[in-house]
Amino acid sequence: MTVFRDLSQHILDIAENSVTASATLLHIDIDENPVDDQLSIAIGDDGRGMDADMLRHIADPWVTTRTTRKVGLGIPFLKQTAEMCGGTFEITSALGQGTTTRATLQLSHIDRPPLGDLNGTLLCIIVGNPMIDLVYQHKVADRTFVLDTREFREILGPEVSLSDPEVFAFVRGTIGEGLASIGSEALP
Amino acid sequence: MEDVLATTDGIIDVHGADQEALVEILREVNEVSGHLSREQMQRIASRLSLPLSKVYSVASFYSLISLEPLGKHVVRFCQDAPCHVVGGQQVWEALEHELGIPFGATSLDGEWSLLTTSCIGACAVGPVMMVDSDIHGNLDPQKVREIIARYRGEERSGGIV
Amino acid sequence: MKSLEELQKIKERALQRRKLSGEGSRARVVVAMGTCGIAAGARDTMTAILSELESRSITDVVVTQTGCIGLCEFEPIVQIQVGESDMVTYGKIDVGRVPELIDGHVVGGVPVAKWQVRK
Amino acid sequence: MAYRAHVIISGDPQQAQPVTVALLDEIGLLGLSNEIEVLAATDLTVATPSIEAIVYPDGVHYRDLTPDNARLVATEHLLKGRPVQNLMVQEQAVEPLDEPSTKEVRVVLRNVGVINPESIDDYIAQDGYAALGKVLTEMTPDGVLAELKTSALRGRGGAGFPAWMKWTFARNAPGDQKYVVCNGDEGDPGAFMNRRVLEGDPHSVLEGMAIAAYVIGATQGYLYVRAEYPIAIRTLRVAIEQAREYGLLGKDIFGTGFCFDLEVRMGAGAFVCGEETALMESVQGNRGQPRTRPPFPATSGLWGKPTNINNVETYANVPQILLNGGAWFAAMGTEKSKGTKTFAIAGKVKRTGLIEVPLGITVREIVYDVGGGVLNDKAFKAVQTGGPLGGCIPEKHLDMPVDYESLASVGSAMGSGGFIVMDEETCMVDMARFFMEFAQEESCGKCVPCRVGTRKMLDILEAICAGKGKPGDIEALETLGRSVKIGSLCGLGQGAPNPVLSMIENFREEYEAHIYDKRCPAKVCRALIEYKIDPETCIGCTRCARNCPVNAITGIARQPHVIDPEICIRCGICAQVCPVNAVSVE
Repeated sequence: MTVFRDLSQHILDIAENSVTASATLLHIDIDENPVDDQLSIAIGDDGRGMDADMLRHIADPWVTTRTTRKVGLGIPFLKQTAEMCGGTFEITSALGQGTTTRATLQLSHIDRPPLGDLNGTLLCIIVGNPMIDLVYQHKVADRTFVLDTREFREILGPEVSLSDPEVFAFVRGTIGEGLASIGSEALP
Repeated sequence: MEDVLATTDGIIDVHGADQEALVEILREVNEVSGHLSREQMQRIASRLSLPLSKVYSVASFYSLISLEPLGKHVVRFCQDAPCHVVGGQQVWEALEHELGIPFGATSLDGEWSLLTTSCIGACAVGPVMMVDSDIHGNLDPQKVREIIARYRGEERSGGIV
Repeated sequence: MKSLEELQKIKERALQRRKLSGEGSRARVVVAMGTCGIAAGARDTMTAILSELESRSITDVVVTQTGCIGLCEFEPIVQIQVGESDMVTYGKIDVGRVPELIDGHVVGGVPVAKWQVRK
Repeated sequence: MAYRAHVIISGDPQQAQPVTVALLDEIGLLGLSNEIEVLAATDLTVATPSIEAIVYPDGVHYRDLTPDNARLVATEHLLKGRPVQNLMVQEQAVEPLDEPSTKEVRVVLRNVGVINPESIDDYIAQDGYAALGKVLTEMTPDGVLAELKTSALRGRGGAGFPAWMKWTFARNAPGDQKYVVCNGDEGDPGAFMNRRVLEGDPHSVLEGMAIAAYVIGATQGYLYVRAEYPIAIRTLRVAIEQAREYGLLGKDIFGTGFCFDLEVRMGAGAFVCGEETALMESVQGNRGQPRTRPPFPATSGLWGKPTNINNVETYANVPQILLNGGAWFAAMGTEKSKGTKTFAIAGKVKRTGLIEVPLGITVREIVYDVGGGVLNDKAFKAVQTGGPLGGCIPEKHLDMPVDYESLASVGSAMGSGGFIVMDEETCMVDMARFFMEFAQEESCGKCVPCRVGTRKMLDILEAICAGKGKPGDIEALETLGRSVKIGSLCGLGQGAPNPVLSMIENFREEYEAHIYDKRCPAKVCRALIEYKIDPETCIGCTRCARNCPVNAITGIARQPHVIDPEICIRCGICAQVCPVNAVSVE
């Protein structure tokens, strides 16, 4: 069991990489597929991206672009968890076009951490990074829930920030209802 | 299925959804619904942010927590030395004979589960067994037949015999 | 179901409040969300901060994130800056300590020394 | 409110509970609830294992009560005033519920069966919480430690570690938060003293823990009780609630600023959780697997904080030691093992039940004077002390004093006080197999020597009992036993081989008879015995044939019958039902 207790902490950590890569649009796709018994997670951004050489070593914990400490653990942790649960891990990236991180896990694997507090993760991404838009799609079998913060920004305009208490409560409620409506394992 | 998970959620709320309460939660869920199903374990794992393997490893460690459904009546015969010394063996055989199932099994009609328990502290009146939560002491093959009949009788006439 | 119309009404109310008090953002709260922070529970700290502000209906505080600032040992880390005074860095702010921190520094304006971390 | 009559019900609480409930219900139906008070006092030694009650002031003593006839007593006697004759104990004089035999001295058990366990007033009337008051208002922690050192009280859980030393380690260990834990797991088969103390006098344990908390500087305590003791748990929760109401638990106790609160935590069926570090793992929500030591719990226990863990009986002694002084306690017992110890006598003895005797009493005195001698006056063979991790004491050690050192010197152990008497009809190989099966089943699996070693030893013992023993088995058991003892992390692994090693040492010839002669001297091991019908005495009544569960007996009516050894499962029913004792066992 790695240092993260649920998968939504992994997702938040990978999303932070996109923030540092000064992305403006973030895609998060989750698919809980009981038929194929597979849970797939994809996080794509339009950030700086990486060159081929960097891409080759990115899964090495000692490789990081940050200056504040000598290790980059986010990606290796997700890779370890995915492969520990009979799944796969893959990163594709190109300079200037952004990066996409894909992980799959066996849905019913006994060691698979739960999705956990997905609502909290999405809120932190949305509210904590006003300059980034998030398109979130979550499928459970044949039911889907989509959230696109661009719709919110259109209505709110530049004057009202997403961390305004009433807006925050609205977003939390929307995510909660969405997750419950598709019957996701994640906590509403 | 929904209400089983609802009761599980209720118990988690009482004890708090953190890892320290795992043993208490598992014991109480097992007590309320007779056994611990995979769905209930997954719900507990999800609420406590734990992988299913951790919940399964703790649940399978403790003997009072059953991972399979048990019979309507659960007989737990004390298999420890003090009861053994005063004739536990004959009572053991009488139970298997009377219920028609070996120890550790549940009858096909789901009526009876015949399990063992370690010492329940009633050695002064050994051999001892528990049927559901009632304790019966000073057992011998004859008394076993009477007690089982009473519980069976209870079924047919629906009242206390 | 939450609807976009509802969001529209919330916007108007927020703008209305803005005109009344004419407040810009009075304070900034930054939560360190590096790998080490997340592992130490920074996500729950941040949602707790947002809920605390919501319950006190404080609307003039901006809550944002930052990456790892190198103080991994003190995670979860929260930095608070009120008005023009300098930024104060706090360590080990778990969900339990959020109410007192918000009450003390954000509402009361007085930094809570006992959790302060020398940066 | 003035009651016109009191009914005191006694007997094993787990059996007495349904009777009490039925009686109270009936009294309610009859509208007598405010006239008749029902007290459930737990009885000590259950000489006649029935549920008894005495109605005061009439002094009428009932026995063999069941939920149904208890209702009859309520309507006939309590309402109409006509005692129910056929339920009354014949002699009119009211003899006390339990008469402690001369050798017994009750310290921990003094209130059990005397006070109503669910009334804190009853406990206070027996100068309960006076010790806590004295400690908090007049004594310093060091003063309490000095008193405890004078008393030389040793841990009653089985290890016998001096209590004052354990408390001193926890007191000196640095830590902002410390814990006091009571070990009420009592998984030892044959041990039920903790149950009776928790059910009969819970406050003595709470008071002892509060004193320990004051000494080591803890504010939170946990009572870990096994789930197989539902009544003890309920009684404890009532006691804690009442103690809080009286301000004896919680904040600012006795106005001294000392705060201490308690929570009950339940086990879930794992003997190994009686081991202190496994217990802590269980409280923290994990598998009950012991931790490596050091660090010891006193420095790093629950959630890594300094923790003091003692047995129920150890804590229950503390209040009286502080009230009567350490010297009073040290006056009892032997030079190294001071004070009294509870023992649960079970097995082939006339008077089974719970006793409390000064340490240093001899085995013979316990078996014959207090225990009333071997059942049906059969020949004494041995006593198992220390439960599945202890050893057996044969006849030649009957006059040995019972204390920590002496028991250890003969390869046995004090344990929590289990005392199982075995007579000539007990087979020492079968018993060893039985204890090994228990230890193997309860092994938590963490250490390979214990997990695999106990399995190997059990296989050998089962083979011997099944008549498949082979030369070298005894030596194999001895070498395996030593490696399991050395290689195991906790008391379970270190103790599991003790029973078989001590039985080999004292009854080697029985093992040899099983292996070489394929004979079970005590006629217990099924594969090694044969049931035969003596043609002379058999009168051909066919009763044995009719009762045989596997139809192994053939014969025509009024002709001698024959048992087919191939089919016979040696259950012994034919011998039981034969009117002329024609069935013999070789």
